[in-house]
Amino acid sequence: MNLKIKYFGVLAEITNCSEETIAYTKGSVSDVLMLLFEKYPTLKETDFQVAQDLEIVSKDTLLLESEIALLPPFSGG
Amino acid sequence: MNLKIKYFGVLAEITNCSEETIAYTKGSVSDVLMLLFEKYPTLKETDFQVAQDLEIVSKDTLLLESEIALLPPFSGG
Amino acid sequence: MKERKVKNVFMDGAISSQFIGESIAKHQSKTTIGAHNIFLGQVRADEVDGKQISAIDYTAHQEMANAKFFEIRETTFEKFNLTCMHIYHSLGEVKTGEICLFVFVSSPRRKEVFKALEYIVEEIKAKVPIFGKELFEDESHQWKVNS
Amino acid sequence: MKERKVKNVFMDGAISSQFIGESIAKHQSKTTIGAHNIFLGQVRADEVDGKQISAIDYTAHQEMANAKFFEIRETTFEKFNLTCMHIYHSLGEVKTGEICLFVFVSSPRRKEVFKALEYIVEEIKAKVPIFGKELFEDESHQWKVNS
Repeated sequence: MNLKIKYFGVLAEITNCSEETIAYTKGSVSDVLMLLFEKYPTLKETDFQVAQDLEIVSKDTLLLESEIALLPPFSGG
Repeated sequence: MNLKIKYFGVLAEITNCSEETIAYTKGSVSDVLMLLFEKYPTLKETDFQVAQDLEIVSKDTLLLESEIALLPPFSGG
Repeated sequence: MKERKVKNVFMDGAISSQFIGESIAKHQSKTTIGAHNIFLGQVRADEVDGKQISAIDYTAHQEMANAKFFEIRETTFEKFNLTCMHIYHSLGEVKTGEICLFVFVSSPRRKEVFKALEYIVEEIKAKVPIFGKELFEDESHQWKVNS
Repeated sequence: MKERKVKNVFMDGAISSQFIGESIAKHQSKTTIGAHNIFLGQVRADEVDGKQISAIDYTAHQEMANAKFFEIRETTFEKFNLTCMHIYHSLGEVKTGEICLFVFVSSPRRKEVFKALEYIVEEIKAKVPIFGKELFEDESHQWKVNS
């Protein structure tokens, strides 16, 4: 199965990418993060949250959707 | 000595006058009010404050200035 | 930014939306400002005993009112970290739907503007000798009482 | 007055003072309104390590952001007695001194607008995925962090 990952703000800068698709087997948010930390070591030291289906989810949430978003701290307004 | 009295809002309506001058001998705000209550009995049942030198004063304040203002409840804004 | 003299806060008739827009525009050169907060009082078409208010005719003890506005201004600058503050109030007739009070505060940070604006508006309602005569469509009237 | 569908809150670039003035004008036909309260976020020319910010470039997870704005809108209407509410946020580059956030609430009575406006602004800062890239005059940048 394929998972689409969207990066925002400073995360898109770190990964040099705003959106990518990776192959993954079923699992939780933290399983995917392990893959991403290998690919982008700097991510590990960066503060961010993960959103699935337009809602912030915890690291042990099971991935249900085919898309997640990695969001750095909000700075609107 | 002469005292100038200014009436505002509903008070100007009750007295049918926005400003008048009365003769008075030294005394406090309440001394003047007694004169005014005789002249305008409706004033007695009306809620108002007295200002002297642009400040609200209590009824037992001595009259120092040659002018006072009778102010109904404020309703700005 | 702070002005130490009594200013005339009163404007003849309603305060236009264009005037408000232009006041905002004037602040765009002040680049230490991060937050503006604006309060606008608008005349409501309240119904009283089946009759509708069509306008409010404002009068004031102008000299005392301007002195009170000045006191409120000074106290607000002491209490809150503001970059600037503007207050305008109508005199004379203001129709329903039109604006009779415009309070505008600006600060580097948002927390200050919220506290300052509410403080100013409550002080104006409580301390400034302004009197509103509510005019009905049949030319009768009643005197406004703040709640 | 309440709209039950997700709207697009974003505007390209700065929010003009003229647009704000026109929004105010549109409310003058709503004669149950007695009080408006407006918050404006303006881009500050902060200095960081001797360099001055010249603009903020805003991006957002737009779909999620609009959904969050909608949630905030619905919750605010439940909590406070408002006649109407409008929220606009910039996307893209907004120069220092220009306006990037415009929140506008109206109610018959003033107490409600003060509480509602502060609530909305704090909710936006905390819950809406918008990201500000602070651009310096030498073309370097840093990522904005809300305080």
